[in-house]
Formats: sequence, C-alpha cells, structure tokens
Amino acid sequence: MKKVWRNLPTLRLLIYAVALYILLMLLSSGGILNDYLMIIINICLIYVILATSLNLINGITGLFSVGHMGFAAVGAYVAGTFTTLVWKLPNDGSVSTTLLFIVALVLGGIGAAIVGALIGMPALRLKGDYLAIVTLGFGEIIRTIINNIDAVGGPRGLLGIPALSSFTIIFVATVVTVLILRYLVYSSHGRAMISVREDATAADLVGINTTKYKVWAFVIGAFFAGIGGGLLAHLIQLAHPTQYGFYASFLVLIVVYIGGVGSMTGSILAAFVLTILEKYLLPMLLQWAGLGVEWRMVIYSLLLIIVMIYRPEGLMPREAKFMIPEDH
Amino acid sequence: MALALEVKDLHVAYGGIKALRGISVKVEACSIVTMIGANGAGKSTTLRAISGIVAKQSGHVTFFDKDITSTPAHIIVAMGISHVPEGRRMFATLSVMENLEIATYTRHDKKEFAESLETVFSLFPRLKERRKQLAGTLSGGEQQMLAVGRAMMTHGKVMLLDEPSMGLAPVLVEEIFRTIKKINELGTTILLVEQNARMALEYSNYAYVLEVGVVSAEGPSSQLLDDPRVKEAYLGG
Amino acid sequence: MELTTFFQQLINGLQLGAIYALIALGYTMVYGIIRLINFAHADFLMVGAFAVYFFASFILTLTNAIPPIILFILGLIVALVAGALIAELSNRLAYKPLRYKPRLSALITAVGVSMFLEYFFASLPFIGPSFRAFPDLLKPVSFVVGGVYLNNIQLLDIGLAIVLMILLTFIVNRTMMGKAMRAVSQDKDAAKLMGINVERTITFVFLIGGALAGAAGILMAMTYPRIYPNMGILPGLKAFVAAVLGGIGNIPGAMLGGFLLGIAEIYATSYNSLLGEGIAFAILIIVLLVRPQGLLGEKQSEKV
Amino acid sequence: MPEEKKVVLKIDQMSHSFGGLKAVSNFNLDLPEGVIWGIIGPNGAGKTTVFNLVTGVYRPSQGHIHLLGEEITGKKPFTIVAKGAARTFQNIRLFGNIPVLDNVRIGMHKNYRPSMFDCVIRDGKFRRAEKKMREESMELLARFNLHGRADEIAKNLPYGEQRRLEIARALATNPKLLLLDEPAAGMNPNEVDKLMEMVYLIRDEFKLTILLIEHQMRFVMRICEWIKVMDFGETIAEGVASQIQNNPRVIEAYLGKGVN
Amino acid sequence: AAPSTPTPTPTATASSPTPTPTTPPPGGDIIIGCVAPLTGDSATFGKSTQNGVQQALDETNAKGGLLGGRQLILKTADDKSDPTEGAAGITRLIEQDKIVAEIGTVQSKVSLAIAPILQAKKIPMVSPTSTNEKVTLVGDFIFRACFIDNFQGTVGAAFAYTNLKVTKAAALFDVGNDYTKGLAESFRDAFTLLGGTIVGFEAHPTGATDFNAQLTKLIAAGPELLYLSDYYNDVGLICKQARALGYKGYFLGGDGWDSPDLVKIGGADVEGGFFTNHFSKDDTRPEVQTFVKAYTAKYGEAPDALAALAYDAANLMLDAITRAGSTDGTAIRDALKTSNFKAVSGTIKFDANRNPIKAAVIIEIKGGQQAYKATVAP
Ligand SMILES: Nc1ncnc2c1ncn2[C@@H]1O[C@H](COP(=O)(O)OP(=O)(O)OP(=O)(O)O)[C@@H](O)[C@H]1O
Ligand SMILES: Nc1ncnc2c1ncn2[C@@H]1O[C@H](COP(=O)(O)OP(=O)(O)OP(=O)(O)O)[C@@H](O)[C@H]1O
Ligand SMILES: [Mg+2]
Ligand SMILES: [Mg+2]
Repeated sequence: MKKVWRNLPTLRLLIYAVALYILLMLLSSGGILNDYLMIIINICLIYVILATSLNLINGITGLFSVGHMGFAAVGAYVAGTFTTLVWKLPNDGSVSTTLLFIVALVLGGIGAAIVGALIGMPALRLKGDYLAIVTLGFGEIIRTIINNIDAVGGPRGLLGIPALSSFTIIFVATVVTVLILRYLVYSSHGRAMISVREDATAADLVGINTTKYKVWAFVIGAFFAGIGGGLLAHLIQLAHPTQYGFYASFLVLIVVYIGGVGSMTGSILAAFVLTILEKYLLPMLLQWAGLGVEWRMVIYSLLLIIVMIYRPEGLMPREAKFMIPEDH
Repeated sequence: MALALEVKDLHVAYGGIKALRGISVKVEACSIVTMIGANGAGKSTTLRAISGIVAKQSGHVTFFDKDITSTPAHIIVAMGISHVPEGRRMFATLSVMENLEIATYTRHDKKEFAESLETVFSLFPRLKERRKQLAGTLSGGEQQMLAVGRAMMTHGKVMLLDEPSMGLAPVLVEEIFRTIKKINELGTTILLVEQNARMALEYSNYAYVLEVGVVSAEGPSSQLLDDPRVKEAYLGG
Repeated sequence: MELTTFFQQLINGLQLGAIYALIALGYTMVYGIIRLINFAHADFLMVGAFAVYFFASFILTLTNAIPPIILFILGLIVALVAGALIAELSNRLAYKPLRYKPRLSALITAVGVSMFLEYFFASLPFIGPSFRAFPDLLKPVSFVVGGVYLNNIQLLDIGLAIVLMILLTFIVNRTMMGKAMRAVSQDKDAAKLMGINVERTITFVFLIGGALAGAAGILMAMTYPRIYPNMGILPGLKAFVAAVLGGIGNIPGAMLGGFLLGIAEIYATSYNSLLGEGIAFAILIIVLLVRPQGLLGEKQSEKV
Repeated sequence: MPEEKKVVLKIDQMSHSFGGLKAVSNFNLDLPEGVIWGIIGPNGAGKTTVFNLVTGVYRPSQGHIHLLGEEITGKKPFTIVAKGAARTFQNIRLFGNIPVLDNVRIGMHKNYRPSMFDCVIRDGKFRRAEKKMREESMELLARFNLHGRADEIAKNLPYGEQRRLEIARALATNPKLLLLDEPAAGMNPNEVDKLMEMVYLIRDEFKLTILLIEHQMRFVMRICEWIKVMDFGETIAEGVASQIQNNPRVIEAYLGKGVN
Repeated sequence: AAPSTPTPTPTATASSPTPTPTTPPPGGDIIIGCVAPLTGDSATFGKSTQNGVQQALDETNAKGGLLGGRQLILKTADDKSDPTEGAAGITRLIEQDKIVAEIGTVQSKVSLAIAPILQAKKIPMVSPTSTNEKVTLVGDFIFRACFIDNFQGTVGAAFAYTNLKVTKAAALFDVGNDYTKGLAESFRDAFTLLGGTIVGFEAHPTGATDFNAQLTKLIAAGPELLYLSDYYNDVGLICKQARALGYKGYFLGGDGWDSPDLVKIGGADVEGGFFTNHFSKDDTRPEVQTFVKAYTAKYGEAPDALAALAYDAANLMLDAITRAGSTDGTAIRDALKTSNFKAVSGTIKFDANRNPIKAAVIIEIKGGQQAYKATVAP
C-alpha cells in the first residue's frame, strides 16, 4: 500500500489515461465518435509513439536523426510478417490473439532496435547535419532493401496483414510508451542523454559515457518506432515501402519540432494537433470553402511555416525546468 | 573638449533579465575612460549597447554629437567605433590573416592595410608567425591578440575594449596596456572594460564603477585609485 | 564490360554527376554560410525550370526564328533571375524571422517552404501536378566518338558545372564579400563589429544560391526535358548527399561529390540495377565513417 | 620535492603535436597527493594541451600518464574521470540550457547509477539514488554559494557564478585530482582572493590534489606550492614561487618586468 | 494542354449543370465517393481519375439522374498515394458524406488499404486502375475496371513475337512500382514462353530521370525491342535517351503510355512505338467517340487511359445502381456481378474474382498521333 502511495504520480497519470480511455470508448460506442474520428484518433496515437520516440533521439540526446520511419518500417515488416505467418497456422483458440499480437509488436520493436544500434554506430563519429544525412540515408537504404525483397512483397508491399490494431491496443501501447520514455527522461540516465545534447565533450569529461548513451538513444527510440510501425501495419492491414520514405520521416520530424523539440508533452500535443488538422479540419474546411482537396497540403505547409516563425521553439518549448519532484 | 561618446540613461534587458538600469557615461575625445565592476555588473552590456549589437530599451547614445541610438551595428562600425568583444569572438575557420583582412571590410585600402598590418605584427609577432593558422585553433591568449589586432585594423575613432588582457600572459598584459596608450596617443579615444582594475586605472584618465546595472561611482582615475571603497572592492587588499 | 560500354557509362556518369554537382554547389554554398540545410533549394530549381518553360513557350509562340543560342542564353538569364528571386523571397519571408532562433527551427521552416512550393505549384490551375514537356532550347546534337555517344547538352552540363564551381570558389575565398560571408557564418555579432551588413550579406548568399538553383533547373530540364512540381526532390536529395560526401560547405567538394556520386551510381546500376538506388547512401555512409568531415571537408578538430 | 607522499599524477616524457606544431614536448610531472601546483607560461605554450592530454581529449603521441598508479594514456575521457580526474575549462563549458542543479547531478551520474530498468519502473533503488543525488548536489551547491540558483538555467548565470558552477560540477564526479584551467580569468582581484580561499577549502574538504593553469600571478604565486613554467611546449623552469619570480628566463619569456 | 488553359476545380459538383427538380425525389441525392491521389507524386493520375468520374456523374445528372431523378454528388478524398491517408479518407467519405459507392483508388497499395473497410461496411467499390490481383480478392464488394497485371504483358509479348516478328527483347521498369514491375515480369514470362529471348531485364528507381546506365547496358545486349512498362512521362524520357544512345529497335509498352503528353515529352523519339490499351480514341464505337468529345470539351485535353477507366468504373457503378433499383450496397454488388456493360474500354463482364473480361487494343504512335493497330481478345 505504501509503495502504491509513493508511486502517486504514476498512479495519477494512469488514472488520467484510464479515464480518457473510458471516455473515448463511451463516445465511440455512443456513436458520437464515428469510425472516421476513431481512425484519426488511432493515427494520432501512433504518431504520438513515433514522435515521442524520435524526440528521445533528437530532442533529449540532441542527435539530429531524420530517418525515423526507417525504424518504423522494420517494425511494421517484422511484426506484419510474423502475424501473417502465424495466422496461417491452425489456431484452435487456445492461444490468445492479443498475446500473439503483443509478441509480434515486441519482435518488431526488437528488429527496429537492432537496426537502431547499427545506425547508432556511425552516430558516434558524426555530428549534427552529417549525422542527419546519414540517418536519412539509412532510412532510404532500409526502404530500398524492402523494395527488393520479394518475400515481403517488394514494391507490392506486405499484404494480408490481419487487422489486429484495435483502439484499445493502440491506446495501451501509447500510454506505455509515453510512460516509459517519460520515466527514462526524468532520471539520471535521461540527464546523461541531455548532457550529450548540451555539450558532448564536456559530458565526456564529467564521466558520462557519451558513446553508450548515443547508441542507447537510437536503440530505445528505434524500438518504440518499431512498435509504432507494427501498430500502423495492423491498423491499415498492409505495409508498403513508400509509406516509410524520407518524406514520411519528415512528417514525424515536423511533429517533434512543432511540438517543441525536447518536450515530450509537446510531441504528444503536436501529434494530435497536426494529425487532426491535416486529416480532419482541413478537408472539412476545404469542402466548406468549395476548394479542391489539393489545397490541403498547401495550407498545411503554410501553417507550418507560420507556426515556426511565430513559435520557433515549438508549441511547447522544451521543459526548461528539469526538476524531479521528490515523490516521483 | 569634444565628447566622443555620450551614453544617457541607458536601459537594456536580456529577455526578462534587466542588465542595465539607467547607465550614463561620457567619454571625452582622445581620452582613455575605463569601466570597472564586479561580474555581471553590466560592463560588457554597456559596450554592446553602444556598438549596437544588443537592443536598447531606452536611453540615448551619441557619437561626436550624432545620435546613434538606433543606428545598426555595421553602420556604427563604419562611422568609426571599433569594439573588441568579450570572449574574443574569432571567425574560427578563417585564417589569422583573413580575420585581420575582414576587419577592414568597410573601407579596404591596400596601402593602409599593409601599414596597419605592420603595426599589429610588430606588436604581436606570434600572429605574424601564425598568419595562416585557422583562428579557431589558436590558444586562448593568441586569440586575444588577434581580437585586439582586428580592432586595431579598423582604425576607429573610438575603440571599445572588453577585457583585452583576459587570459594573456603577464608580459603581454603590460604590452597591451602600453599599446592601448600608444593607440590613444595617436588620436583614438578608448573606452576600456577591465578586471585588472589597478592597471586600468593607472592607464586611464577617467573611470566609472558599475554595480548591478547602475553607475555607483565615477571620477578621475587617479582619484578612484585612492578611494578606499574602490580599493577594498576592486583592487584587492 | 566492353570497352565502349565502359566509356559510354563513364560519359553517362559524368553527365549525371554534372547535374548533381550543379545542384550541390548551391546547397553547399548556402549551407556553408547560413548553416541551413535549405531543403527548398531543390524547389528553387523547379521554379527556375518552370520560369524558363513559360518564358520559352511564350517566345516560341511569338516567333520560331529566334536562334537557339540566343534563346538558351535568354532562358539561362530567366532561370538565374527566377531562382535568385524565389530564394531571396523565401529568405525574407520565412528564414529571416528565424535568424537568431534555434538553428533547427529554420530547418523545419525550410522543409515547410519546400512542401509549400511543391504543393502550391501543383495546385495552381495553370501549372498543376502534371508532367510537362520542356521545349528544346538548343537542338540536341549527338556525335559518336569511337562507338561512344555524346551530345552537346552533356558537354554543356559538365562544362557549366566546372565553370560555376571555379567562379564560386573565387567569390567565396578571394573576394571581400566572400570573406564577409564566411565571417557571417561564424559569428554574426562579431561580423557586425567588423562593419559587415549581415542581412545584406545573407541576401547575397541567397541570391547566388538561388541563381545556382536556377542554373541547375534549366540544365536539368534541358537534359531531361520533362518538368513537374516535384522534379527537384530526388535529384535534390542526391545532390545533398553529394555535397555532404564532398564535405558540406566546401565548394570544390560539392563538385567532386557530385561527379563521384554520378559515376558511382551509373556503374553500380550497370552492374546491377537494384544496387543503383541505394549506392549513393551506401557510399556516403562508408566515406563518412572513414572521413567524418567528407572528402574535402576541413577536419573540425574541437579546441577544448 | 616531498618524497614521502603518494604520487597522484605521474607524467613521463609526454609529447604532442598538431600537424607540424609541437605543442607539448617531453613533459614530466610527479604530482604528490594533497598539493596545489601550478602551470604557467606564455600564451600558446601548451598548458591547456597538457590538460587535454591528461583527461583524454587528445591522445599523446609519446609518453605515459599514470593516475593513482594506473596507466591512463590514451584512455577515453569518461574512463579517466571514473578513475578520479576532473577538470574545468578555459572557455566555460556548462550544460547551458538546463538548470544549475542538473549540471551538478549529471556530474554525479557516474557514482549513482540505478539501471535504466530501475528508472523505468521507478523502484526503490531509483528513488533512493535520486534522493541522495539531489541532497548531495544541493550540499555541493551550497558550498559554492549557488544553492539559491539551483533552479536557474545555467547559461543565465553571471560569469563568475558559471565558473564556480563548473568547479562544483567537476567536484560532483568525486575526483581525487582536480585540474583547473584559468579559474580566475575574468575575475577582479577581490574575486580572485575569494576564489583562492575556496580552492584551499575544497582541497581540504574533498581531500583533493589540484593542478591549475593561471595567468593571474597574484593568484598563482600565493596559492601554488610548486610551479612549472612552459614555453613552446617545453618546461623551462620549475620551483617554488620565489624561485620562479626571480628566474631570468621566466621573466624574459613570461612575467615581464613590471608585474607584481 | 496549353499552359494557359485552366483546369476546372475538381470538386466542380456545384457548377455542374443540374436541372433542379421541382419536387425532390425520395431518398435525396446519391453520394458517390472517390479516393484518389490528388497530391504528391501521382497527383496527375489522381486528377485524370477524378475528371473521368466527374464526367460520368455529370452526364448522368444531365440526363436526369438516377432512380427517379436523384442527383449524383461526387465526394473526393486525397490519399497522397499513402495507404494510411487512403484509409482515413475512405472512412471520412463513409461516415461523414455517407457515400453509397466508391470509385477508386488508383494505386493497388492504397486500394488494398481501403477495400477491407468498404467490404466490412458492405459498400461496393470499383477501382479503375488497381491492377494487383489481390485487390478484388479482399471481398465480394470489390471490383475493378482494368486488366490485371499479367494480361497486358501477355498481349504485348504475343504482339511482339507474332506481329513484329521480334525474337530478342529487353525490358526496363520501375522497381518501386508494382504495376510496371508486374507488367514487365508478365511480358518476360510470356515472351520466353513463346520462344523469344529476353536479353536484358533492368529496373530503375521511382522518380528517376536518368536511364542511361540501364539503357547502355540493355542496348549493348542487342535487343530488337524494348518493353517499357512505365508511365508515359518516364517512357518519353527513356525513348529519348535510348535513341541518343544509338538504339534503333522497337519500343513497346502498356496502358501507362496513354497520354497526350507522351508525344510532347518524347517527341520524334517515341514515333513508331506500340502500346497495349483498353481502348483507342479512334475507335468508332459511339461510347468512345462521345466520351472523347465530351471529355475534351470539358477539360481542354484528350482523356488518357486513367480518365477513361475512371469513367468506365463510374458508369459500371451507375449502371449497377440503376439495375439494382436502390442504393443498398448488397443490391448494388449483386447487380455489379451481373454487369454486361458497353464501356469505353469495351464490353465489360466480371469474372468470378470480379475482374473485367474485356479485349485489349494495340496502338501505334504515328505522326505524333495514336493510331489503332489491332484488337486482342482475352
Ligand atoms: N546573452 C545574455 N542572456 C541573458 N542574460 C545575459 C546575457 N548576457 C549577459 N546577461 C546578464 O546581464 C547581466 C550583465 O551582464 P554583463 O555581461 O554585461 O556583465 P559584465 O559586467 O560584463 O560582467 P563580467 O565581468 O562577468 O564580464 C548579468 O546578470 C548577466 O547574467
Ligand atoms: N586543435 C588544435 N589544432 C591546431 N593547433 C592547436 C590546437 N590546439 C592547440 N593548438 C596550438 O597549440 C599551441 C598550444 O595551445 P594551448 O591551448 O595548449 O596553449 P596554452 O598554453 O593553453 O595557451 P593560453 O595561455 O593562451 O591558453 C598553441 O600554439 C595553439 O595554437
Ligand atoms: Mg563582461
Ligand atoms: Mg590555455
């Protein structure tokens, strides 16, 4: 009991999450949130996972990585391949599909993490924009490789993935991801990562193994990106190489920077704001104004520029106060 | 005598932090005026405000009777104020020579350039030795030499010097002060900020003491040298 | 591989490399001074190409009698001006407000500008997303040397890439404006204290960078006479890789990187066409692992 | 040189060049436990380079370095810190955008380290470590008169406080050897005097051995028990303050005539 | 198109000539959905598709609508060639716009993402151009109006081998595009089966502009025919580059060639090329002639294959709605299954897997125009 009490903030966050979940479920079963809004919420949540995990690499550790969708692709393909294979096997119902799906997601995450470790290696030698272009390159190489593996469909994509990403699973995965990343950031290890961002040489000289933390940032960030990719693949029931190109990676990057690089709350907020704007508000607005849908992205990119000019540090500037309450 | 610089009731803030709360300073032409004060008193900020690289909240700056309060920095420089900023501010990937060249950006004249170069090199032979080295790889003191050398190249009518002796070997500290005197004798007005207060006072005509954004004392340098409060606070027992 | 094929591929590689180099020059120059990966550079190229397209179409509806060389030169001028204008416009409206803000905000803005230009052009009724045939400004003339096919436009690409590289190197390293540009790239406040008008210098950088994009645009359109709003994306990406490969900020490096990448891509493709797509990045990663500062980049050893 | 004391830092025949420039040549040092020694020398003499070599920023092209009897030549900086050497920088290098307290806690990271897993599940190990780190950091800040500044963003501190914070951060790593690169730069004589007291204090309290570089003779001559003088990478003299002050070669190359 | 000719805004539903009935018919307007890539790399295909669908709807509306005067309204969603966008787009059309049928989308990868959603909601879908076999296998509400991948390749191979008497051929395709890859592979297989030799089989990345490396290699192998399964814009460049490298043989391709811009980009170098298509603009059948005329009048340019297929897909759907006599999804599906519709691309029936059974035509580029060459029955 005492332990639970001391974990109060965690508990509080969980209570919020459960309350939000129940609310959304009620709204959706009551028909107020229709399938369209639900799919948008699902996409928002997946973007939360992708953006917060990228924020760990970019915002917290200060490694300018721009090929995040490459990791998501690995997750999507590994998890997707796993479930398509397993679903072909006879199942008498003794194995829970949810459990199998979780296994698939974790496998996808691990696959992505391994690739993340690979990418973390050059990260040790490269700085700033050089690192950026290499991560971009890695992302493109991953995409090219997938494009050329016929076993996973090549340019046709990986098809026939079962529709396992329910709102519940996506919601839980998002909450878990955010909690883990948050806990990690608000800990000694998180501070070590931040020191790498602030001044890697100085960090090294106060005893931080900067090499290790750079690799860890990539591994953890990639792991969750892989989870996000797995969820996405099982939401739309296919994985296609073109979903994971550099353009898609830029969209995640934009979420992170509009939200405020280094701010987890900002990433969450921006994932919702931008996705809803792009997929819900703008189409409605255009229809109402009688403009063609092609203007959607024109307005979107214009808004992006305007936000950056007026809020160059993002919607929620980096949490400057970095104190951990005693009871946390 | 004419006033080279006049600062009236200057207020400057960085974001929310008030750095200057009404500073007034007068610098007579052809004199050496020094500003001393503890860390964070606002000395560097005053210089930055004069040369226009920080925005002024209120107050006025005049330069030989011309109001330069809202003149952009590069024009102020062209008008004849050169500023050796705090922290050296080298162009790290330019060579020593290029750093010196760029200082004559506003009016590049081959002959004049050669002459000034001669002066700078004779004062700092190390710079001559290293003229091809990238400025960023110079040692701290070498960079300081370059920073002063750069300001000397611009031939301003007024020179703002922000801790020119910082990080210099004692032998060079002497040298720097003598050089300042020499530059001054050639007709350049000097506004000097120094932590090495004793020397600064010895070499200057008039002095201001700054304390958290305001002028707390002023007077002829020789007078301040003997002021017990100044002695106690800034000259060391 | 037969010898003629080998040489034919070399020519192919040089031509592709020249296009990469032309784009990379602008990238590297703007990056070198502003420290901004100007993702919109590739779209300035597209703007330049479209400007020439409309200009040339207009002229050709008036008269057919205009000598090709005059048409080309006029087109080149239009491309340079259009590129320079759009670059400076982006600078004024989008980048300038962020000059003293975190560097990466400007980068995201650049992505925004890039997206905006692409989508905006694709949405404009008189441009649209579709592919357009670019008129022949110069009549393509092919000739065969020892079984190897060459043409005048290839030679123009290669020649112009080299000329512009030399010109740019001269401007940046030898002229006072060039030195001022480099000083601004290091420390804007200190540059002001040297009497440098920082904003004017940056404008100058964008004008030159944009003009280079325009030049790349017209040449790309002449070499591959099909233009559309997204035409810059892929070559832009490759050119950026080339710039990094050569050492970003380094002008001869951009050209070297461009040619190297072009040739490598062609040979890799001819060995196995599936290899061609990833080779640019693979080379880049390998080179950067060995030389993190790029081929010609100065080693930025940090002074502690 | 006092013989009976343990040698904390031992450098043998260390040399290093940048390109053709010989920045340090044949540098030797036997630094006994508990002393405060100084390195002085003209600008560009190679002093900072010595620090960089000792702390692993550069790898010496020749020679050996032992810290507390263990060879550290060519080791990575963070391992050298782990073995007990900490330093400050000539140009202040704080973690500028985060609070003062966190600067110090990062310095402590290597000593308290709950695993990432502990952190993620927030178990007792994690909480105890965090509590301890926080308490110790606050204590350390208090000692440097910075506890009122714990929540402030480091880069907004005035220069003098930044220097103090840098020392506090170095001490947070729990070092045996502290290397200070021009700690008194940019301070006025009064502040220098205060700094001097503080250096004594931390030496005694933290049982440190201190090696420092400084150009302010007022500071060096009073505080350093032994001074090495470098010029062009070579050691041109060493001794106690009075010897150095009167050494004609040092006067000629470094001190000049009129200073103190 | 002449650059100055403005293309009308795609959601031109409001401006379409709709004779407003005095008494609104029971049930109100019929909403038809169209998900298409209206922005991004394939926007030009999305645009043609949308135009084709709009054309069909407008014509029906002008004739007084369906089911006793109910007007047809088109609601579009942009999929940006991204399956996720497609999925969001189609749910929007279903939930907010209450569409009764979907025409689209262009690419198989996106169709595969939206088909399960429509299947679950029992809303019929006819994709005009998704050639991947798997698309209609998603469920019995999913149909298509185009050939599946291997049909065109087979027809092309037969034409090359028998009519052109070619024995050595080579192929070049877009590795990132399943359509062009599928075509090239089926051509290769069919051509080899007939007894021909494939002397080269090369890929290029999506978005490439420089094909010299592949072409140099292919030409060195001495093919008499190059099979180019790309879209017209790439084909134009490829033909140009091939001729500049001294290639003298034939060019052959698929329906991706069908665009007036092919000749503009490729110029004289595409002259004499052949491609397989769904219909020929010169076909004298009235379906074809009225469509081509009306489309050209409306959009200022001749229809391409995508526009024609979208037009057909929409008309198939409208025909089914008429025959079903209701907007109920299951009823429409049942009607679609028994389609026997005279479309622009021939008379269409569906096989058991809801693929159209129809003939292909061979078209030659002659004097900068498309000329009908032959018809090949399935
Ligand atoms: N860039 C900045 N951003 C925020 N605050 C600043 C900045 N520069 C200076 N300050 C603050 O403004 C005040 C005055 O600083 P200034 O640098 O002018 O002092 P100074 O007298 O030159 O001190 P020092 O002797 O340390 O150089 C200080 O409180 C300082 O912390
Ligand atoms: N990374 C580097 N690349 C090239 N030269 C360097 C580098 N670091 C230092 N140097 C050169 O090595 C010499 C020694 O530099 P160092 O910084 O050790 O001097 P220092 O004794 O600390 O001088 P100061 O008192 O001015 O700080 C200088 O001449 C400097 O220019
Ligand atoms: Mg100062
Ligand atoms: Mg030093």
